[in-house]
Amino acid sequence: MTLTSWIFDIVLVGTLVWLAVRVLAEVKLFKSVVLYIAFGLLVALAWVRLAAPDIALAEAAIGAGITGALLLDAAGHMRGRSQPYASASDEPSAGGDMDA
Amino acid sequence: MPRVTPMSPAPVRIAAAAICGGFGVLLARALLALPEDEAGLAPLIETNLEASGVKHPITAVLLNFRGYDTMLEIAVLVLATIGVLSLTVARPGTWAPVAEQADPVLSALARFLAPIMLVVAGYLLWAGEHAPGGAFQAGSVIGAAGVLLSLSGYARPVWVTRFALRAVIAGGFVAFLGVAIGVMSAGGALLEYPAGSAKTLIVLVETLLTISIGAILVSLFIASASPAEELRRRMEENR
Amino acid sequence: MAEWVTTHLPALVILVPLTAAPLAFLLGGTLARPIALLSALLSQPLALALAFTVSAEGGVRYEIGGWGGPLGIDLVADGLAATLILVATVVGLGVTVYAWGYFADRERYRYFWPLWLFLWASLYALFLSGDLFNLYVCLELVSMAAVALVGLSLRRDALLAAMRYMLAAILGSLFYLLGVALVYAAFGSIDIATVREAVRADVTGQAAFALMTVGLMLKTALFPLHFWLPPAHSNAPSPVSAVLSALVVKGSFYILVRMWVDVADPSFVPGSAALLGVLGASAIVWGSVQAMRQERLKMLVAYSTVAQIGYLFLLFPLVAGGGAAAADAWVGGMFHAASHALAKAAMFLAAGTVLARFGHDRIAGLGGLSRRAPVTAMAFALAGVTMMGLPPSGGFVAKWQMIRAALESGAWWWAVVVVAGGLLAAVYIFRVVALFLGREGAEGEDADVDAGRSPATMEWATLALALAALALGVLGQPLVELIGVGAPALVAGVGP
Amino acid sequence: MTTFAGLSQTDLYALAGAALFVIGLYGLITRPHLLHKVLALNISSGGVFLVLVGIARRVPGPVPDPLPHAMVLTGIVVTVSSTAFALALAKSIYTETGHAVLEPDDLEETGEVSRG
Repeated sequence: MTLTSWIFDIVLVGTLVWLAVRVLAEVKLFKSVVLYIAFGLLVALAWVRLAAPDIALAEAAIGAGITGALLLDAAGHMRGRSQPYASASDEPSAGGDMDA
Repeated sequence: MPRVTPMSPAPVRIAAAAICGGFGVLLARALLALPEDEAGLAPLIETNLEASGVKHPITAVLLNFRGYDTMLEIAVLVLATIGVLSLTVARPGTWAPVAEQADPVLSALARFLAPIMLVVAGYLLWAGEHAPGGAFQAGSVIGAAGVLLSLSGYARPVWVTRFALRAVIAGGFVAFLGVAIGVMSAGGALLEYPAGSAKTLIVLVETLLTISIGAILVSLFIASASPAEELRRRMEENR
Repeated sequence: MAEWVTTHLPALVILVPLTAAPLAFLLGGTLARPIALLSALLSQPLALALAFTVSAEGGVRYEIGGWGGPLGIDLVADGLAATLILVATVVGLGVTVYAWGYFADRERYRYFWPLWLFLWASLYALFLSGDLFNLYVCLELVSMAAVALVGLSLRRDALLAAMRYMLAAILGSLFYLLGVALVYAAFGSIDIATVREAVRADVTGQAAFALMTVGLMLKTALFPLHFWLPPAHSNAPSPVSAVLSALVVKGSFYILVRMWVDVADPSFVPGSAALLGVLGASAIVWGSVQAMRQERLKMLVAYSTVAQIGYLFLLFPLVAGGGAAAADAWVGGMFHAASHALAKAAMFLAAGTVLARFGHDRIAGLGGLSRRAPVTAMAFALAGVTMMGLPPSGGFVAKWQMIRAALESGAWWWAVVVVAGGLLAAVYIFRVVALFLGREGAEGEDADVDAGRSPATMEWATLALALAALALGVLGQPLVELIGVGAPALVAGVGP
Repeated sequence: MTTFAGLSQTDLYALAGAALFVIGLYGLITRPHLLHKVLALNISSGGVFLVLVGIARRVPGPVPDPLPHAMVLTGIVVTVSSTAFALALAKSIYTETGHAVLEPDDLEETGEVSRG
């Protein structure tokens, strides 16, 4: 195991943790979801690093692909009209009275 | 109008941080205390690989040694789909395509990618016997292809009748169950493949599972993405 | 044929509802109900046969796939598993018969049957599983089916309760799975029999047990992790509430018992038994006090479940010392699980009949129920007898054994908790029963809304379960013996 | 296995898994929005899977232990099922209450938000 691969591992792991924090700290739903999909792709990379190609394949297709699609759909659904909670988060200017 | 705080109040956050910190320390200590180079069950799996009927150890574990886990896991998938259906509308033909007007770029992309993905899935299924791949991976690629198609408006014609839909969802599980019980008539235990036919049966089960996992993942997506208006209308009908 | 059935008995117990479930889903509509009933009826002789086989042979092991643990997955039945399977089978039949009438012509509840059969099958699978990771899959099956059933009515409160339950259940599973991962890392196996031989109290092993325990406590709704239970159990359709309170919480409790009594013993993590006991005692007090304060019958019954779960956890400090006291506590704890399952199912079903008939379950509006719905009121009162632990009910035998165990081991304070819990239960149950026996409620308008007599299947299934709970006290000796068959070394000391 | 500052590659990923697990746990408790809660659980399960695969890597030799890999594959499928169902529930809740939180009544009572 060379120094380069060590640095790669540490950067990968660091990015994963940082992305996880970002996903949950992000106020806007869509941003959270997009960050999560990026997180999923990096996790797939981690599986490759850990010599787990089977899991990497499944993760890329399921974790990032289908879960991502489901999450995007849900985020879109919840951002629709009269959504005070998310709209307050998504639109910094207005409260919940946007479509009153 | 005050903005909504997207976080819990400070006391909750402090308590949560304390709890999480505690678990973090517990976990870290446990992981660092592990003996280096513990073999686990890997040697045992290696020894029995020959008898499993396949050459790829992960496939051997999933489809033979611990095939029962896999069977129950397909049941989890079926259950989740029934759960999603129970929340949405399962009337025949009421599922609108997710995109009302398909984006031309997206649909061109889907038309281009979907066949390739099917080929990839076929390859993964075939490779699973001796290399990374197998029903899960192949099924999820089919699922992803289906999601792509449904996003570009191609999925609707698939869901013709309610029975066809249910058959697609439960079919893979029922077939797996059928094989699991069927081999009992040959004198073995549940899921005990008769000597010599293990490989054939595993390939059969894997093929069924690939189709079924793919179909379930697509229907999970389509069913859960069914329009909110439908749900709302149904709520009102029930009042 | 008979020989074939005997050979495959543990597998067949699971396979009957597991096959019926997808069939009920596939064929749907009018066929779902008969399929469920057929499955329920087939399960009865199979569960009985399993209990007899376990008694005769001291335990049963079935190697799925013919591999045998630790490579493959084994189904294992000892007295404990056979007892819980028997209980699940009886409660399951009662609930199925009840639901036959309850969901008679409600198209939108058509998913009840496949979900319920899946839940039933996964409970059997859980009780029989001899593998820690397989238990994780079973837990997920149980949770997924249970959550879907809670949300079935699509009412706003039911949806919210289902969501809360779902989040708690997934989190619980993750904690459990993390524990399983550490067990595998530390002891090199996830087969329970192999882990039992290899287990040792090092840092990793203890952390594994701690994580699994937290996850399972969350799933069992042990105070203070019970927050999800009252809304879920009270907002679910009543047959579902019955199953959740009677059986589902016992699924995760069963794994806790396997871990702390069978695989290891409470000394594995110093202080764990006392901690679980204290949480159990707190649950008894907190749940009972909350039950007294409820205005809706189903909420009262749900909080009563929080309290009754507390008794189950007194098992751990009581068996910790081993010997005769542990053997008594073992019988007491498991007997409590059985009698609570029967009685609590009856209570929720009775509440469901009330709700279906009068359109509400406000306790204040249920005065004089014993004249309007005598069978249901009677069933509730009889179930209450078990819940309070009065003789001759099964609840009495359970509490008696626990008190004996506490006194034998010199830990009299647990006996005080048991007695106090019974008194508290008496307060909230007498309050309801007294109303039932009293005059028509003050809320005149409610008396007018009456959908008429409920289907006989509902009323009599409820009464049958309540009577079964009562009968356990008189005719429970075979069950006491079954519980002791192949009992873990810690509690196999001197028989009661 | 080469180590760096006393840590092996296995340890590194397993510890990252532990970190992800608690980050998810923290998010689950503190973020009220249901979508965030579902995301938090997904992150936590990613953490558990990393721990498992990290453990699988401890086997001597280049080929990792296949058993934890099989467990993770099962876990991934279970997770996507429960995510799909949880999201469907969350959307129904949103449709019913206009909010995607567990306690929509509190939001309205405290006057923090008003419905449009």
